[in-house]
Formats: sequence, structure tokens, C-alpha cells
Amino acid sequence: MARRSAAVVPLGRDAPSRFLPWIFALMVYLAVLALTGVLILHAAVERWQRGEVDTLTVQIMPLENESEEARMAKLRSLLGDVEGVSGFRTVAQSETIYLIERWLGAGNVPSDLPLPRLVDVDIAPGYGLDAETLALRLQASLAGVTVDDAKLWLDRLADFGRSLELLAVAVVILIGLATVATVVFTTRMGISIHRNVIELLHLIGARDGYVAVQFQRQAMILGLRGGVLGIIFAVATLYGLRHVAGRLETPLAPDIPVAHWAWGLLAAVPVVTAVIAMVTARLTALRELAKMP
Amino acid sequence: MARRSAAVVPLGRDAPSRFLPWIFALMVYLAVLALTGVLILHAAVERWQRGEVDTLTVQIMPLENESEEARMAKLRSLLGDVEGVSGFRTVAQSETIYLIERWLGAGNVPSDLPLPRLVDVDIAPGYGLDAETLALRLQASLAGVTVDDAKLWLDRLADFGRSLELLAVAVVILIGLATVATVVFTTRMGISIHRNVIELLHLIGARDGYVAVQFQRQAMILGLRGGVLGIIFAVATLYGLRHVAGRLETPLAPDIPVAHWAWGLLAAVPVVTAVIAMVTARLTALRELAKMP
Amino acid sequence: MVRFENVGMRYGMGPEVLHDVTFAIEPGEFRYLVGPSGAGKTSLLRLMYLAHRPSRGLISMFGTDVMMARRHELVGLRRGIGVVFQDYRLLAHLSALDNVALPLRVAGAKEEEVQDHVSELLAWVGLADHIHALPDSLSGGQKQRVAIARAVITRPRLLLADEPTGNLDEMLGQRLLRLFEELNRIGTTVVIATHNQNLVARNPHPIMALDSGELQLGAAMEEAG
Amino acid sequence: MVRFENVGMRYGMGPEVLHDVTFAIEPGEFRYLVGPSGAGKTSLLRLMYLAHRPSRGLISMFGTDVMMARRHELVGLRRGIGVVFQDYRLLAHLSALDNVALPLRVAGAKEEEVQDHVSELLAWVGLADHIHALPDSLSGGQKQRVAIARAVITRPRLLLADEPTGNLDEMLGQRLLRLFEELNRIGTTVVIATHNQNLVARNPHPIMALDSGELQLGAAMEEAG
Ligand SMILES: Nc1ncnc2c1ncn2[C@@H]1O[C@H](COP(=O)(O)OP(=O)(O)OP(=O)(O)O)[C@@H](O)[C@H]1O
Ligand SMILES: Nc1ncnc2c1ncn2[C@@H]1O[C@H](COP(=O)(O)OP(=O)(O)OP(=O)(O)O)[C@@H](O)[C@H]1O
Ligand SMILES: [Mg+2]
Ligand SMILES: [Mg+2]
Repeated sequence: MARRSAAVVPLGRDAPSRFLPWIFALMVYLAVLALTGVLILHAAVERWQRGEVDTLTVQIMPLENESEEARMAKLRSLLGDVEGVSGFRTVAQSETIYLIERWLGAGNVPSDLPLPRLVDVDIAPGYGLDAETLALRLQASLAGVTVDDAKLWLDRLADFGRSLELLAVAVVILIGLATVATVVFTTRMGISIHRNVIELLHLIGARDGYVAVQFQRQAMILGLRGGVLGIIFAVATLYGLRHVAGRLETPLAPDIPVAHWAWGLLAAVPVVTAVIAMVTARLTALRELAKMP
Repeated sequence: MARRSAAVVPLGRDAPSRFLPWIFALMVYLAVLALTGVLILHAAVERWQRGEVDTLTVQIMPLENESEEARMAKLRSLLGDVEGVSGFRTVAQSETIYLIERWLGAGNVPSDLPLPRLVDVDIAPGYGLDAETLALRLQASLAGVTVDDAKLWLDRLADFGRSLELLAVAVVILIGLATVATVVFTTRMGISIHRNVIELLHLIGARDGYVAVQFQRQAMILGLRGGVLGIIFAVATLYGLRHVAGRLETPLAPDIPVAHWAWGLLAAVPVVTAVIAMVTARLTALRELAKMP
Repeated sequence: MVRFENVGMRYGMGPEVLHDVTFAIEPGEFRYLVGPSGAGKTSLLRLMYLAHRPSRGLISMFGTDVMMARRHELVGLRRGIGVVFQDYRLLAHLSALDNVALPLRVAGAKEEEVQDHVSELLAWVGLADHIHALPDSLSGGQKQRVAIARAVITRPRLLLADEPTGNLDEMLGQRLLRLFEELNRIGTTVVIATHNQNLVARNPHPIMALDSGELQLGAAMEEAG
Repeated sequence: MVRFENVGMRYGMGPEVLHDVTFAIEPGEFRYLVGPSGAGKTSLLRLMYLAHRPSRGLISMFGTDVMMARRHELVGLRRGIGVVFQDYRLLAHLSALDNVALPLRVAGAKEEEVQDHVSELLAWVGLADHIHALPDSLSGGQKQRVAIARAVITRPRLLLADEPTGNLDEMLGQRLLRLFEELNRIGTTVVIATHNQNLVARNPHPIMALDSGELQLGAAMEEAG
């Protein structure tokens, strides 16, 4: 006859507390989504601040003695060789005029103004190609080339992103607190259902520590189970959202793959849940016990 | 001797289910925060799309025969009269040159290029003052004035905002579902603690409807109580965040006061919680009853 | 009143705990149900108070075949039955008064009548000082008396009491048995499952004896007073 | 073994339910505790099994003053006391075996011994077929026997049984009383609160009588066999 169970405590074994891991899972799910959101936003802001974007504008200044067409051809072949350039598009001269009119006023661009030729370059992520690097590469072979990294509006965007990030961090902290509170509340609720168990164990001569250990062990298992469930759902959702985000083709949204330590942070969430559930269970059980002589 | 209680059902009256409103409150709190976030983002994106910002740039084109200084003085006095203008700052000519160099390349701005004078105008919110209106007002009294609304990068920002909004809506839906799931789970948990009550009522000849009504009424009260608590905390938090956001002085963050219907939507949240708790309680009680002959 | 024919009963997928039980109780009868612990007394009562369906056989209560009855008809039948559960089943969050008032309130009785009626009955069973006490603050015998009061408050047509004196002293047991006999006199059919041989000896009534889930009809009728 | 001096007890802010209770029980004694329902029998036992503190007076158990004892000392005292609770207090999620094994496991007994020991005892109280049953699937009397088995499994120095035969038939009641007497013979001090006059009459032992929270010492000692 095998020993059937070491668990003298019904936390998670009876109908009411079988809901606990699901509630934990939901909260972990939300916390992970929120945390990921902040990590993504943070990564985006960092990229914006570093001026890492996915389009740069290359300008070729008109030089005397050199054919513009030849220099454009040279530029195209150079760009084809640069690692990290995924494509480029020559901007029509009329569009260039429109861009300058923003500063000089419509119709105020003198026809003899030496206009640059503009080429929009698409940058593949992951190569760390920024305006400065690209400029250096191109200037080595071609004179009169500058690279504009849209610094001005990127700066404003980064500013905005930073404010947004601050708010988002506040929200993540609130969700984190809510998760902690929910885990604490539901664990306490779970245990208060089993007050009779605590009392009986106490009366038959169980030490406070023994009783607390029984509850905290069960709560830890529930917390871990809920946390892992939550993480699984969260990762599934993130993949879903990434798919949606990918289809939006916004030039500013960064890719979801975040730093490795960030994934580690996410993986820590169920552990944190388990620890909170465990500590709550222990304290709740001990508080119940303290009421008994 | 007064009748002590109509409630034959202990939902919310005994220790375990006294936690229920708090759990509801937490979820409502999160849902409201998330919903508000989306509403704010939505409002921001709308403003960006309409080109409603809090700074506009007024350009005065150099005109022959007219003193630039006199026209600038005129502009300043005009701006002082426009409702919705909260302040302005004349941009130094060196800064203007820097701005144009972005397009022509450093050192490529001919010294005889007729440069406009730029004035950054701060727009107070709530007056609906946009680039077009301001331009019309100014042009009536002053020739050669244009107003730049930074359309270009606002458009890109709005694009980004729209993508962000889509993701945020997805997240709000997920939080909403999580809230619903939590309310359903915890209500069922609360009722499954009281299975014995259901059975006893059944055995002494209570109709299924009578039993269900007792539970659903209690659950509705708990849901409403939790929802209202959650809303109160959420509004308090929003005021806190607004305070923080106000201190960030980001030119792009919109004000928190959202449309009136949006506040109505927020107020509906506790009602929804109450209804979900009520329906869950009813269905759970009826399912328990259905198991009994 | 109550008619069982070849009734078998099992819990879930378990073994049969009652086999081929056949008997009839006429209106106005007063019967004891005796038998060793685990014989099936509570199970038989569960069938009678419609908490469980038989696995086979026919049960008719107040002339209604319970297997054929529709759900709302069962509600009517249950309201005619008062039950003292072996484990009392008091609601822990309700006072003694509210517990006893429950069957009246469930049946939609007027609140004014409820209060006085219930207080009076509680006083009669010796709980005048404990009317507002919660079950957890009552002694074992006090809880049992609340359970008994709840079973009789509606003057049911059929009273089923499962070991109603297990936690009562001799005197109180006698007093409550007189209450049952009083109810019986004014029309209530009574079935009491009990181990208390003193009680049976002092207040003789016909006996149904169960053993290992089988009704020992012969023995029972002999022993009957 | 057990010494009470002028002990008073109240629940919370309520009235005193025990007044000036003074008595002593020597090691190896076997006593009945009798008295009408609500007299305070369970309350007195609660003091003895250290579930409650007296509001005044002195209680010493196994020579230790319980008011002065530190928490870990109380644990030791409790392990020497076996209790049959009036309402059994079985853990609903544990089988009969696990319920009975609980005091052994809590005290850190070896698992191999636990299983055999517990199964044997359960068989002895007539529950060989119900070793793995959960309490909810046991009859009233079967639950009571599990509760009794749990109280005696550790061969406690002091056994406190609160109405241990309320749901048992005469024969089983006698059998379990013999178990208590057996334990008593090998050294366990026994106190049984009961209403069962037959039991007391057939198995005479000294009686402590409680009424309205007061010990009727004179009457008790007279009646004692
Ligand atoms: N809910 C249940 N699930 C499974 N088996 C059960 C259940 N309730 C009772 N039994 C079993 O059915 C048999 C009869 O039980 P029942 O409660 O009817 O006995 P009883 O005559 O009332 O005994 P007692 O005098 O001890 O109360 C017992 O063997 C018991 O173990
Ligand atoms: N938890 C409690 N809170 C408040 N009062 C209580 C509590 N438990 C018991 N009492 C009261 O204390 C008195 C004595 O109760 P106790 O349970 O000791 O009686 P008893 O002798 O065991 O009776 P019985 O034979 O009915 O079990 C009773 O009046 C009871 O109402
Ligand atoms: Mg029974
Ligand atoms: Mg008692």
C-alpha cells in the first residue's frame, strides 16, 4: 500500500482552491504583458535616442566639375555593398523642393539654388548601421555626401517616448502591485477556507512551523503553476501581437526581440508569484496560529 | 425585534468571501487604467492627425520695400491678440540656417538666400487653434506670412500612434477578458465554498429560482462594491499620473480630460462587473442545483 | 404516504448500500428505524427526503412516483417533509432564529408570524437564551435542538429525524420525543432513525430494522409495540 | 495529571460558562463527565486539551502550569493528549487512513509503521472496508469511529472523549468503551463526556457532574461506582 499523500493541507486540492492557479495565471499574464510593453517601449526609445532608425536620407551635394548622374550611379553601387542596407529609393527633385519650401515658403525656392539629390535608404535592423557610420563609409569613396538621420524629429519622438515610458513604468508598477495584491488576497482567501485544518493540526500537537510549511509548500506549488500558465499564455499572446504588429508596417515600431536579460526578467515572474504566494501562505497560517493558545 | 437579515446566503459575509470585492476592485482598477490609456492615446492620435499641436512655427518671408523689423513688431502685436496663443519666441537667424542646412548640407546655404524669420508660437489647448486658422488671421493684416504645422513629422507620429493604439486596444481587450475571467473565477470560487448552503436550501424545498436569486443578489452587491472601489482607486491614480505627466512638460502628451462619453464608459465598468458577477453567481448556483435531484 | 418497492441505492459508482427495500408507511404512523452503524439508515432517509435517487425500484411519496415527478413537483413534496439531519447542517452564518426560520421564509411565510413562531419554538426546546447565537457558539446538544426545531417549524406532513437525540441527555431526549409524538398526534407521520435503545424502550412504536442495507421486516414487526 | 483550581472560562466577551471549577485527576484514572446539554462539558474539555485559556484560576496539565508554559511546551503537552471531538473534526480531503495517521505524522513517526498501525486500528473499529474512504462517504457512526481511532492512535497519556458514542449503537459503544478501558489499563488517563446513561451504568467509573458551569462534586462522588 503506497503512501498516498504527504500533503495534509487541501490548498489546491479541493474545489474552491482549484481556482487559485487560474487567478494567479491571469495576473501573471497581465503583468508579463505590461512588462513586455515597457521593455519594448524602452528599447524603442533607446533606438530613437541613438538615432537608430530604419530609414536614413543620403544627400549628394552638387559639386562643380562632376556629373551628378555619375555620382548617383557611384552612390547606388556603394549602397549595394554596405552591410545593413536593405534597399534605397531616389527622391524626385520636386519632392526635395517641397521639403525645402517648408522653411523658405512656397514658391520661394530660387531656381538657381544648388539643390542636393536625396536617396532614402532602408536600414535592416541588427547591423547597428547609423547615420554616422553610413556617412563615413560613403564619404571614403564619394565626395560631397552627407547622411541625414532625421535627428530633429527623432529627438522629439524620443522625448515623447521617454514621457510615455515613464507613465508606462508607473502603470507596470501598478499592475505589479495589483498582481501582488491579488496573489496575497486569493492566497489568504484560500487559507481562510481551511482554518479548520490549521486548528486541527494545532490541536493534535503540530508545531507552528510544521503547519506553516505545509501551507507554504502548497501555495508555492500553486503559485508556480499559475505563474507558468500565465507566462505560457503571455508568450503566446506576445507572438500573436508581434504578428499583428508586423503587418502594421510602421517604420518606428521596434522588433519584439528584446535583450536577453529582459527575457530572464520575464521568466522570473512566475518565480516571484510563487514566492509571494508562499510567503503569504506562511504569514497567514502563522497569524491564524497566533490566535490559538 | 427587527428582522436581522434577508440574506440567507453568506456570500461576502464570511471571512473567505469578504476578499471577493477586493479582488474585483483590483481587476476593475486595472481595466479602467488600461481603458483610460487607450482613450488618451486615441485622443492624442486624433489631435496629431488634425494637426492640433501646442507649438506652431510662423514664418515671415522677406519682402522687398518693407522693413523686416516693422513686420516682426506687427506680427508680435497681432499674435498678442489671437485667442489661443499663450506665448511666442522669435527664432534666432543662426537656428534658421541650421534648420535649412539639414536639406542643403552644412555650409551650403548661400549667404544671399532670402531667409524667413521664424517665430515659435505656443498654442493653449481648448481653443481649436490650428495652423490654417492662425495663418488666415495673420495674413489678413500682414503679407508674406505662412504658418508651418510640422505636418510632416506629425503625420509620422500619428502613424506610429495609430499602430500603438491598435496594440493598446488589443491589450485593453485582453485586460478586459482577464477581468471578466477573474470575476467569473472568484465568484465561482466564492459560491463553491457555499455548496452546503445551496444543498440545504434545496432540501428544505427552495425553488431553484429562489436559491439562484439569493446568490445573484449577493454577488451583484459584491461586484458593484468591488467595481466602485476599483473606480475610485483608478480615478485617484489617474489624477496622480496626470500630475506626474503635467510635470514632464512634453509638448506632445495630450491633456487627460477625455470626451464625456468616455467618462460614461469608465463609469459603466463597475456596472459591467456587477452584471458579470451576478450572472456567474446565478449560473453557478443553477449548475450546482442541477446536480441535485 | 411512503411506499418503497424493491428499492436499491448506490452512491456514485460504488456498491449498493440498500438492496430490495420494500415497505409502506401509512399516514399518521410513528416508526423507528434501527440498525447497526453503517447499515444504511441515513441512506434510506436520504431517499425519503429526496436528496438521492434510487438506482432501481419504485418510490412513491404522498402518492407521487418520485422518479416520474417533475422538478417543481419535487419542491412541493420537499416542503411537506421536515428533516433532522444526522450532522444538523445548520448554516454557520445564520443565528439560531434565522436557521429555524429558513423553511418558513423559503416557503414565503409572512415575516411577522415567522419571528414569534420561531422564538416560541426555540424557547420550548430550551434555547430562549440563545435565539441570536450563531451555531458555532452553541454546544453540541444546543445545535441538535436547533436542527430539530428547524425540522418541525413548518408542521410537516412527514418528519424524518436521523439520530435526533445523539447529543441530548435523557431528559431532553424525552422532551423532544414528546414533541414528535405531539406532532404525530395532530397528523404528522414520523420516522426516527436511532441507536438509543432507552428511548425506543420507553416510548414504544413500530420498528423497521436495517442490516447491511436490507430491511429485516420479520424481526421488526415482532419487536414492534 | 490534571489540576484545576477556581477556574473560570468565557468565550470572547460573553458570560462565564464555567465558574470556580476545582478538581484534580490522578494518573491512571477513568472518569465520566456528565451534565445536561449546555452545562459546559465541552468547554471544560477545551480547557483540558489546551484549545482555550481560562479567564481565571489555575490549570496544570502533567504538572505544567499552562498559563506559564511557553508555546513550544504546549506542543509537547498536546502530543500527550488524544481528543475525540464532539463534532469529529475529520479533514474532508483526507481518507480515513490519512486522518487517523495525522497525529503520528505530525509527530514525525516513520511512514512504514504508520500504515500498518493505522490499518490495524481501523480494522479493529470495524472500518476495514473503509480505510481509503473520504469522511463525506462515511456514515455518522463510521465518522465517529475514525475520530476515535485518531484520538487513540498515539496511545496518549490523557484521552479526552466528547460524547464518543452518540452515533454508535449499543454494541459498538461497548466495544469502544472496552478499548478505552484497555488503554486505561496500560496507563492512559481517560475522561469521557457523555449523556449515555446506559454506558455509564454498564461500565461504572467515577463521575464528574457539571451543571450550569459548576462542578457538582458532592453528587458526583456519591454516584461514583
Ligand atoms: N456519500 C457517500 N458516498 C459513498 N458511500 C457512502 C456515502 N454515505 C454513506 N455511504 C456508505 O453507505 C453505507 C450506509 O451508510 P449510512 O450513512 O446509510 O449508514 P447509517 O445506517 O446511517 O449508519 P450510522 O448509524 O453510522 O449513521 C456505509 O457503508 C457508508 O460507508
Ligand atoms: N464558541 C462559543 N462561543 C460562545 N458560547 C459558547 C461557545 N461554545 C459554547 N458556548 C456556550 O457555552 C455553554 C456551554 O457549552 P458546552 O459546549 O460546553 O456545553 P456541553 O456541556 O458540551 O453541552 P452539550 O452536551 O450540548 O454538548 C453553552 O451555553 C453554549 O451556548
Ligand atoms: Mg446515519
Ligand atoms: Mg458538548
